Amino acid sequence: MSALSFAVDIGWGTTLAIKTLVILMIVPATALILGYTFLLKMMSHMQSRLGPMDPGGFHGWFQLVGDGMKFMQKEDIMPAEADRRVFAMAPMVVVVSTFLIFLVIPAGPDIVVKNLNVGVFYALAVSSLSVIGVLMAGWASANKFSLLGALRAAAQLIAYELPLLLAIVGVVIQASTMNLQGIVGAQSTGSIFGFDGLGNPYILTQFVGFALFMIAAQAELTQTPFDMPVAESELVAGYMVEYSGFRFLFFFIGEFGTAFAFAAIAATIFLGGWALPASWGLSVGLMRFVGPAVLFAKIMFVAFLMFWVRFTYPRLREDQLQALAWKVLIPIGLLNIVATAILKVAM
Amino acid sequence: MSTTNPPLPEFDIDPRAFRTLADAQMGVELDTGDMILNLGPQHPATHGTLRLVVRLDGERVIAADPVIGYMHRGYEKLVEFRTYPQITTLINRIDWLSSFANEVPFIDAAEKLMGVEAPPRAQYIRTILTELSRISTFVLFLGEMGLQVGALTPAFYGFRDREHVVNLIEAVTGGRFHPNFNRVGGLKDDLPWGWVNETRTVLKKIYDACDTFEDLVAGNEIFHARTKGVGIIPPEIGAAYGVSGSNLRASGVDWDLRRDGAPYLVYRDLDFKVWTHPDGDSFARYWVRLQETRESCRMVLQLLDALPSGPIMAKVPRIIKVPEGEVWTEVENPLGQMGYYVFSKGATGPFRVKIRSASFSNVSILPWLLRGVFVPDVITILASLYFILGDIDR
Amino acid sequence: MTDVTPTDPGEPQEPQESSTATAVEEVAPDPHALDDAHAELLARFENELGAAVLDTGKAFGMPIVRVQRNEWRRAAEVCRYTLGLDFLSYVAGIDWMPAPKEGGDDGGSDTSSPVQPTETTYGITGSDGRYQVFARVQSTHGNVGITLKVDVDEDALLVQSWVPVYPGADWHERETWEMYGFVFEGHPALRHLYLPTGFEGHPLRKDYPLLSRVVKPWPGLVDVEAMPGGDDDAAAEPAAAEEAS
Amino acid sequence: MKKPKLPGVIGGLGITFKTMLKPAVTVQYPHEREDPPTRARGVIALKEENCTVCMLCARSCPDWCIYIEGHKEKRPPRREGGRDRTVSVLDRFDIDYALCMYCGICVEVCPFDALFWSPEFEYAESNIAKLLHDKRKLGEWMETVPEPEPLEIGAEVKGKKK
Repeated sequence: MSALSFAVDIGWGTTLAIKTLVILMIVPATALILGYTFLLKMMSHMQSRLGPMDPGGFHGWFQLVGDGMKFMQKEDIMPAEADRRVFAMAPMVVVVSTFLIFLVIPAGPDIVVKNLNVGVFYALAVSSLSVIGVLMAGWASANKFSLLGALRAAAQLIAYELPLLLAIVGVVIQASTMNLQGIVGAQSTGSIFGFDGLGNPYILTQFVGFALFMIAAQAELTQTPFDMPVAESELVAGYMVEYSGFRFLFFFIGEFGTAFAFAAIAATIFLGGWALPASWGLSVGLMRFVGPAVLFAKIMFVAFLMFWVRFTYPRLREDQLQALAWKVLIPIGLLNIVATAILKVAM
Repeated sequence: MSTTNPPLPEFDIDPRAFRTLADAQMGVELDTGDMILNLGPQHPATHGTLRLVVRLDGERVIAADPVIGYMHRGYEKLVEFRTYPQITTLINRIDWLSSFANEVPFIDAAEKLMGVEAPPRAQYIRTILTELSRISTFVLFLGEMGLQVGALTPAFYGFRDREHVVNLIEAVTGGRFHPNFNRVGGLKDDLPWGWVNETRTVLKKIYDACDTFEDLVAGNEIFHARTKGVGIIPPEIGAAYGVSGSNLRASGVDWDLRRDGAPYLVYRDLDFKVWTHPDGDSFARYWVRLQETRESCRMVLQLLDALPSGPIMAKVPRIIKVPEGEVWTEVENPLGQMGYYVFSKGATGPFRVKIRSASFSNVSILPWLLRGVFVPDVITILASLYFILGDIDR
Repeated sequence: MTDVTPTDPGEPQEPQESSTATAVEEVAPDPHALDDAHAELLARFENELGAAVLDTGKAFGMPIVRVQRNEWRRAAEVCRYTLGLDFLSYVAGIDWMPAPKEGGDDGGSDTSSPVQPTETTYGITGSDGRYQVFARVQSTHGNVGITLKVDVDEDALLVQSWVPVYPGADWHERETWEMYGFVFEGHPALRHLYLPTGFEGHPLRKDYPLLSRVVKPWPGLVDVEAMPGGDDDAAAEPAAAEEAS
Repeated sequence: MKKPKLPGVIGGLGITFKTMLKPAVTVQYPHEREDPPTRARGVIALKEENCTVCMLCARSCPDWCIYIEGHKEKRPPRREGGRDRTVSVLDRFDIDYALCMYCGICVEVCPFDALFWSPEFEYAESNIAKLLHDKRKLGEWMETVPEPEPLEIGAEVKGKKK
């Protein structure tokens, strides 16, 4: 708890205040970074165009910040027959789940808001909160398109909770702990058949789990090829149709914040999180500074994979999506757990 | 993994009979009310202002009723108040993507009535420009279909590669979208310097673009899952509804007016393959248009090699008076069969012109085609039929 | 069956000045000749329908047949099921009456639009009234096609609908109904296709004015002002006046 | 050279990655310019000396967007001793570009070659009334009219008057 008290001894309350302030700033900042690098620049270069160049001078870095301000001063329209309170609450619920995920993600040896023993379990449980927010948004906007979008989103998010969890169970068995710091430690100290120069990132041994997790995360974030709820060419903007101004900004931050959160979970669990292999012998003090940078690099790599898929593939139909989840991903997930368990015992 | 469409009942048009099938299909005893959903007229999937009133049972369509007329400019009335040169400026606005191809049949009709024959060089340039506008329309379609099914990137590739072709057309005619380059008896001007070599390099780019679309979209398993078995048009029902062009060839009908119909322009001296596909589903329509783009590239190369020299305008009086008579000319436009039935009474303008546009009939099959289909498949079918609103509404 | 090529009754008033461009008709082979496939199709059609065929003609290699009013649907059935013409190209209407001059007879109001001859002439296979419905059906394999015409009684405006034979005719007939006012018996739902629901009047009829041109004065109307009080001789009438007709 | 057929799902990723590395095709308009081909129909320019107010362009314009007013004047005879010539002088020659559809019938129908095409296209206005270009403005466009470009080999070169 007193981890952050370098020179001066600050009380319990202030550390908590600092931590919440950091989290409150991180989520919009990560949404901006992710949105800018991938949605604006990478996507445009993949489509042989330049993307924003003018705003902010160098390569249009100010574009998303400008967008954010634009949304803030835009008029916040609420449809006449909308269910006012539920309509207003919906974006909050969606964004809250993003903030909660960041509580458990470790960025350094002792840089974590709350090092829960059931870290992974908590993160995934909280991430499914957004389903309720999406349903509230879809229902409250009294618009046929948003209703369709919300129902699709509900079916999809629930269907993909299972593969998400099953992908993690393999890792938990191998690391024999659910505490995220523990998993990071296990990966950095572990070794593959005696060679421990690279530690034991679970992406190597748990590759099936990693693929499963990435597919399920893509579906959780309603990104192509699973973006039926927000299918631009069918439902225009799915459950976000009736939102504008500040509330739409919440949805935007929610979307990219969750993308960053899921990338963070994937990086922590499969790529060894903030730690570099123990055999490289870096001191804890140094890791306190290098840790976040390493974590950020790994997150950007995982996010690159996610957005790369998003800008290349067409979209599946929901019945195919459900069939994929129940008939393909979940069986593979179970097999993966059985295999890991057997190997765990045999080793 | 791809679930095919439910077995469609033998052809009939009573949605009431279909309702029981939908319920039995879903095995839902409780009688849920239907939802009427308005797709359009402002909707990203309708290429313009087509409104589709759809009655849904859950996500499944029970009955679809297209409402058109938002873009109706009343061409057949306007045409009766204009002279022949003024009409060519109007009709290339019907199917504005392949606008040069609209002018050709009308000018052909006027020339037949007047007994005038455009010189061979003009015929060759007309065929080249028609095939170029076909390439530009199809390249846009290849990208656009990806967008409707969810992939953002192909649409940008489509527009990027189409830009070269549109620049070529602008270099010759002066207009990117509305060339207005045809005159009764020939063309307004000749090709600018260096145009032929420029066209050869552009055709090389289009050829590579087709390979990109082949890998990125046609080869993609998710695209297969979304389009295979979706919106199957049986050949005889397609013909009965007047569906023409690539949509009918995708249902296995080997019929192309460039080869089969009355000879027009120089298609008789070209050897080209008419591509068909047995399935008749959305994927077949995409695949056929992809092959036809490549075929058009080969045809333009043949035309460029055999381009004769000589005048581009026949001897035609300054004020065109077309003698009395009737004529019907039909051509293979990128969207399908386009035809003009021109009634002339010897004045400087036609007495009446019936404009048969391809998309009008292609879209008229929608009420039959969309029964028992999911909402996302409605968008796939709309995209695969590839209609242009100006063509539907005239 | 009188094989008549389009000759309008009586010469139009001003002699048709033979402009140099029209190739000499006689030397070239008759452009309207039917190739054998179409001729054989026309023959088969005639013996199928027998008395129902009122008149046949040909235009640029395309057979045209005018059938009796009560045989219209049977003609369609013959075409689709016996002759194998499975592709419906279109169904449309025509109003043969010449349009009345806009803005009364003072003329000269708008000389940019063509001046149609004033007396009523009918097309190749003639017509017994002002209105006619014409349609075209083709075969997707034999690449032959035929155009059928039928007269519409001016006061009853009734035509048999083709929808039971060719379902594609549904929209075409709805368009012809709203543009000309012909009622198609047997059509499932005759309602507006292009025009808004409350639209009265039938735009494609010749006597329906093109409003956009009535409202705005024609910019070509103004002429060069004569010299103020000068001795401009009457002959200096602006050359443009008679050239445009 | 049929390369081994990667499953489309993987092949697609390859394409987007390769395109990401290739330079983009965007032309950043205000800074970089891509000038239109010489024949592009951007705006119509008027050469006032050639115009004899014969009204042909105004009459044959399908959109009715050319407004002309002229009057007659006496002019000294070309050769001495000849009769005074009455000449039509142009007072007003407006083209309303809000209505014009750039079909080019007026440029073609003008018997005295007073109207020319210019590829100039940057004359957008914030107020639609300013799209009615008067005689003076149409004269200004004359400098932007390019020389007619040479024709392709095999084309029959007929005299091209400027």
